[in-house]
Amino acid sequence: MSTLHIFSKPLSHYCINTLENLIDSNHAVLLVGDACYNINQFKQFSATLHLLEEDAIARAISLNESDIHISYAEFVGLTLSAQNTITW
Amino acid sequence: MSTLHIFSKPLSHYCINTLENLIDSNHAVLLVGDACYNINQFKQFSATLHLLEEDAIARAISLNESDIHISYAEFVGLTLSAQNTITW
Amino acid sequence: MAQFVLSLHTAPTDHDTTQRLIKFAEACIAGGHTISAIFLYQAGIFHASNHLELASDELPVKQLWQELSAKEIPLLLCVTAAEKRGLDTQDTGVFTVAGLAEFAMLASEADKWVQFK
Amino acid sequence: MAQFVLSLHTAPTDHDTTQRLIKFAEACIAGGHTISAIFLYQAGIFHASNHLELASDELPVKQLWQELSAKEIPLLLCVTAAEKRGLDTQDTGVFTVAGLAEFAMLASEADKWVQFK
Amino acid sequence: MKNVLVISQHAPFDDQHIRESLDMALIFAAIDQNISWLLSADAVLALKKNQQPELLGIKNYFKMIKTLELYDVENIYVCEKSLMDFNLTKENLIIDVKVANFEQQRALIAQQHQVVTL
Amino acid sequence: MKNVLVISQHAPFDDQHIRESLDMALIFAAIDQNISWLLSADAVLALKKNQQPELLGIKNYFKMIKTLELYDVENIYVCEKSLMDFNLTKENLIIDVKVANFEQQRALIAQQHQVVTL
Repeated sequence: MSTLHIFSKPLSHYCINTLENLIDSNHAVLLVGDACYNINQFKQFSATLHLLEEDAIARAISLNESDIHISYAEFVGLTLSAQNTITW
Repeated sequence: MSTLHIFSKPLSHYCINTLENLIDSNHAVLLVGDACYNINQFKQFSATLHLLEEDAIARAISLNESDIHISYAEFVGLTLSAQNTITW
Repeated sequence: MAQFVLSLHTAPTDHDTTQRLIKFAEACIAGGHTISAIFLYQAGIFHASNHLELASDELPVKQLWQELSAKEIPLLLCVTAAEKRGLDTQDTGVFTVAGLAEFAMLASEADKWVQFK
Repeated sequence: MAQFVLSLHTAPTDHDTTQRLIKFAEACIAGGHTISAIFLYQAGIFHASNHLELASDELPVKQLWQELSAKEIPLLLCVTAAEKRGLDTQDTGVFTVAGLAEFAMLASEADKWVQFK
Repeated sequence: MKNVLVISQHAPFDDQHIRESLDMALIFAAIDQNISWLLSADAVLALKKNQQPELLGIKNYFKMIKTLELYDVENIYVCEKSLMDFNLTKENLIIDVKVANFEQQRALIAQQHQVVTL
Repeated sequence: MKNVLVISQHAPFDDQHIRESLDMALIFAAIDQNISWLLSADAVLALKKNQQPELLGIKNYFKMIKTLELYDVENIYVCEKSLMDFNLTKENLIIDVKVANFEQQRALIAQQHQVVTL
């Protein structure tokens, strides 16, 4: 059980220099909303990123095989399998 | 006549990598509100920074000789002597 | 089956966050889970305004809340956050005025608290 | 002597920005300048709410606006910004409901436009 | 006639920042001022092609951006560095824009009577 | 009893972020939960000594922060790096806090049932 980190804005929105050190490599990272635009910005946090598929498609984001595209049912599942959830 | 740039938050609040290149060294920079806490963060923009004195004092910021402490009357004067004003 | 509380921190002008919270809530219910409260906090309290006027091609914010309310999900808003922001707390539509303590109780009894912003 | 327009973009919960705009406006007047409008835009429109309830040791936001209004500074708010945020535009106290065009005219006639946020 | 510049830096669906920037640009054009719009940082994403917010139930305001030309708002500038940051080129955008490096952006600002960030 | 963590990252007078964080911490203490508060980035400035917002007409909410101990909110953590960024030390702060490096902050997060950012 680890933490699920949720981001909804591009990375520039966040206090990156304090944030990057709070995310463990075994934590799950989920990008929703405008955070989906540039997935690469968040690669430093975790090799595997979860993307809310619906939000990514609406933004014309090409889905990459190395990322995990999830539905709302899976979003609910991610929060349940995590110890806790942080929406940054 | 140049631009007056006004900041009211600590630097982490801003899109620094696009912003720093928009401020010319001959532009005036004014720190108000929470931007007064760490004057050094803004030194990269201009060697001389203007501080709204009232805001700095309320935040227990020690006034430095290299910075210019201004009153509200002088704040009005700065906007008048500038070609234009940008509140970031 | 799990018990959720959800909190919404963005104003009704943030249509993107609004639709996401609502779809998440629907997915919780569809998955057989319980939502003990959706709580409006910070700028989120403006969702309880009865003066939202949106064009017909905008996200139908008011209607979406009515649909969630019909599913018997408790919709609460923080009275302190509302008063200092100038919301009329006498007229909050499908939302119920609550204290922060009431929400904190629900949050501490819930399995999961998910914030939307 | 110069002609100013000021715009306020933060909600009344941002007491720090509020007091700064008001002191700047007072300094303009004291310096013999004219303010053709203080315009509420974005979250600033909530300053025109008649339901702000603040404790007596908080910044007296409502009173400060009344004082500025008494100095005959036109206090305007953007109707479009207000409607989509859920402000009751029938009851805006010392503020006058205006269109964005009206403000843009004043801004283009003014010598200086200073934003507060 | 005044030179007025709107600067946007927020992401496309971050509250109403881009939509209110667009409103401001259109209004100044309507009253015959010399309006320019500079999109920088995350705001450049608002010009990305093929987006369909209606799939989320959200109004497709990108269609309104396309009408800027009809209203004679021709001075639309995009920060070159920000485009690169998001791997975008002029060809990926829904409207014809002027791609501006920092020097050009500074020159643009220097020409303005009023500058507003939204 | 649940472990609940409030994380604050905003500057002291940026809207009501810190005040609402404080309210949240106090409420969870009042209903006997195991509450912790982590101040990081610009939020550490809210603990700086000798500030007098009443000079600006603004309520001095820092006095309320000092009452946290009375209400048994003892787990107040401050990000070590953020303190250094603002040239502050424990001695410059209005209350007794636990200065936490990143590893300690990660351990703190790992212990929580609920985490809220305000």
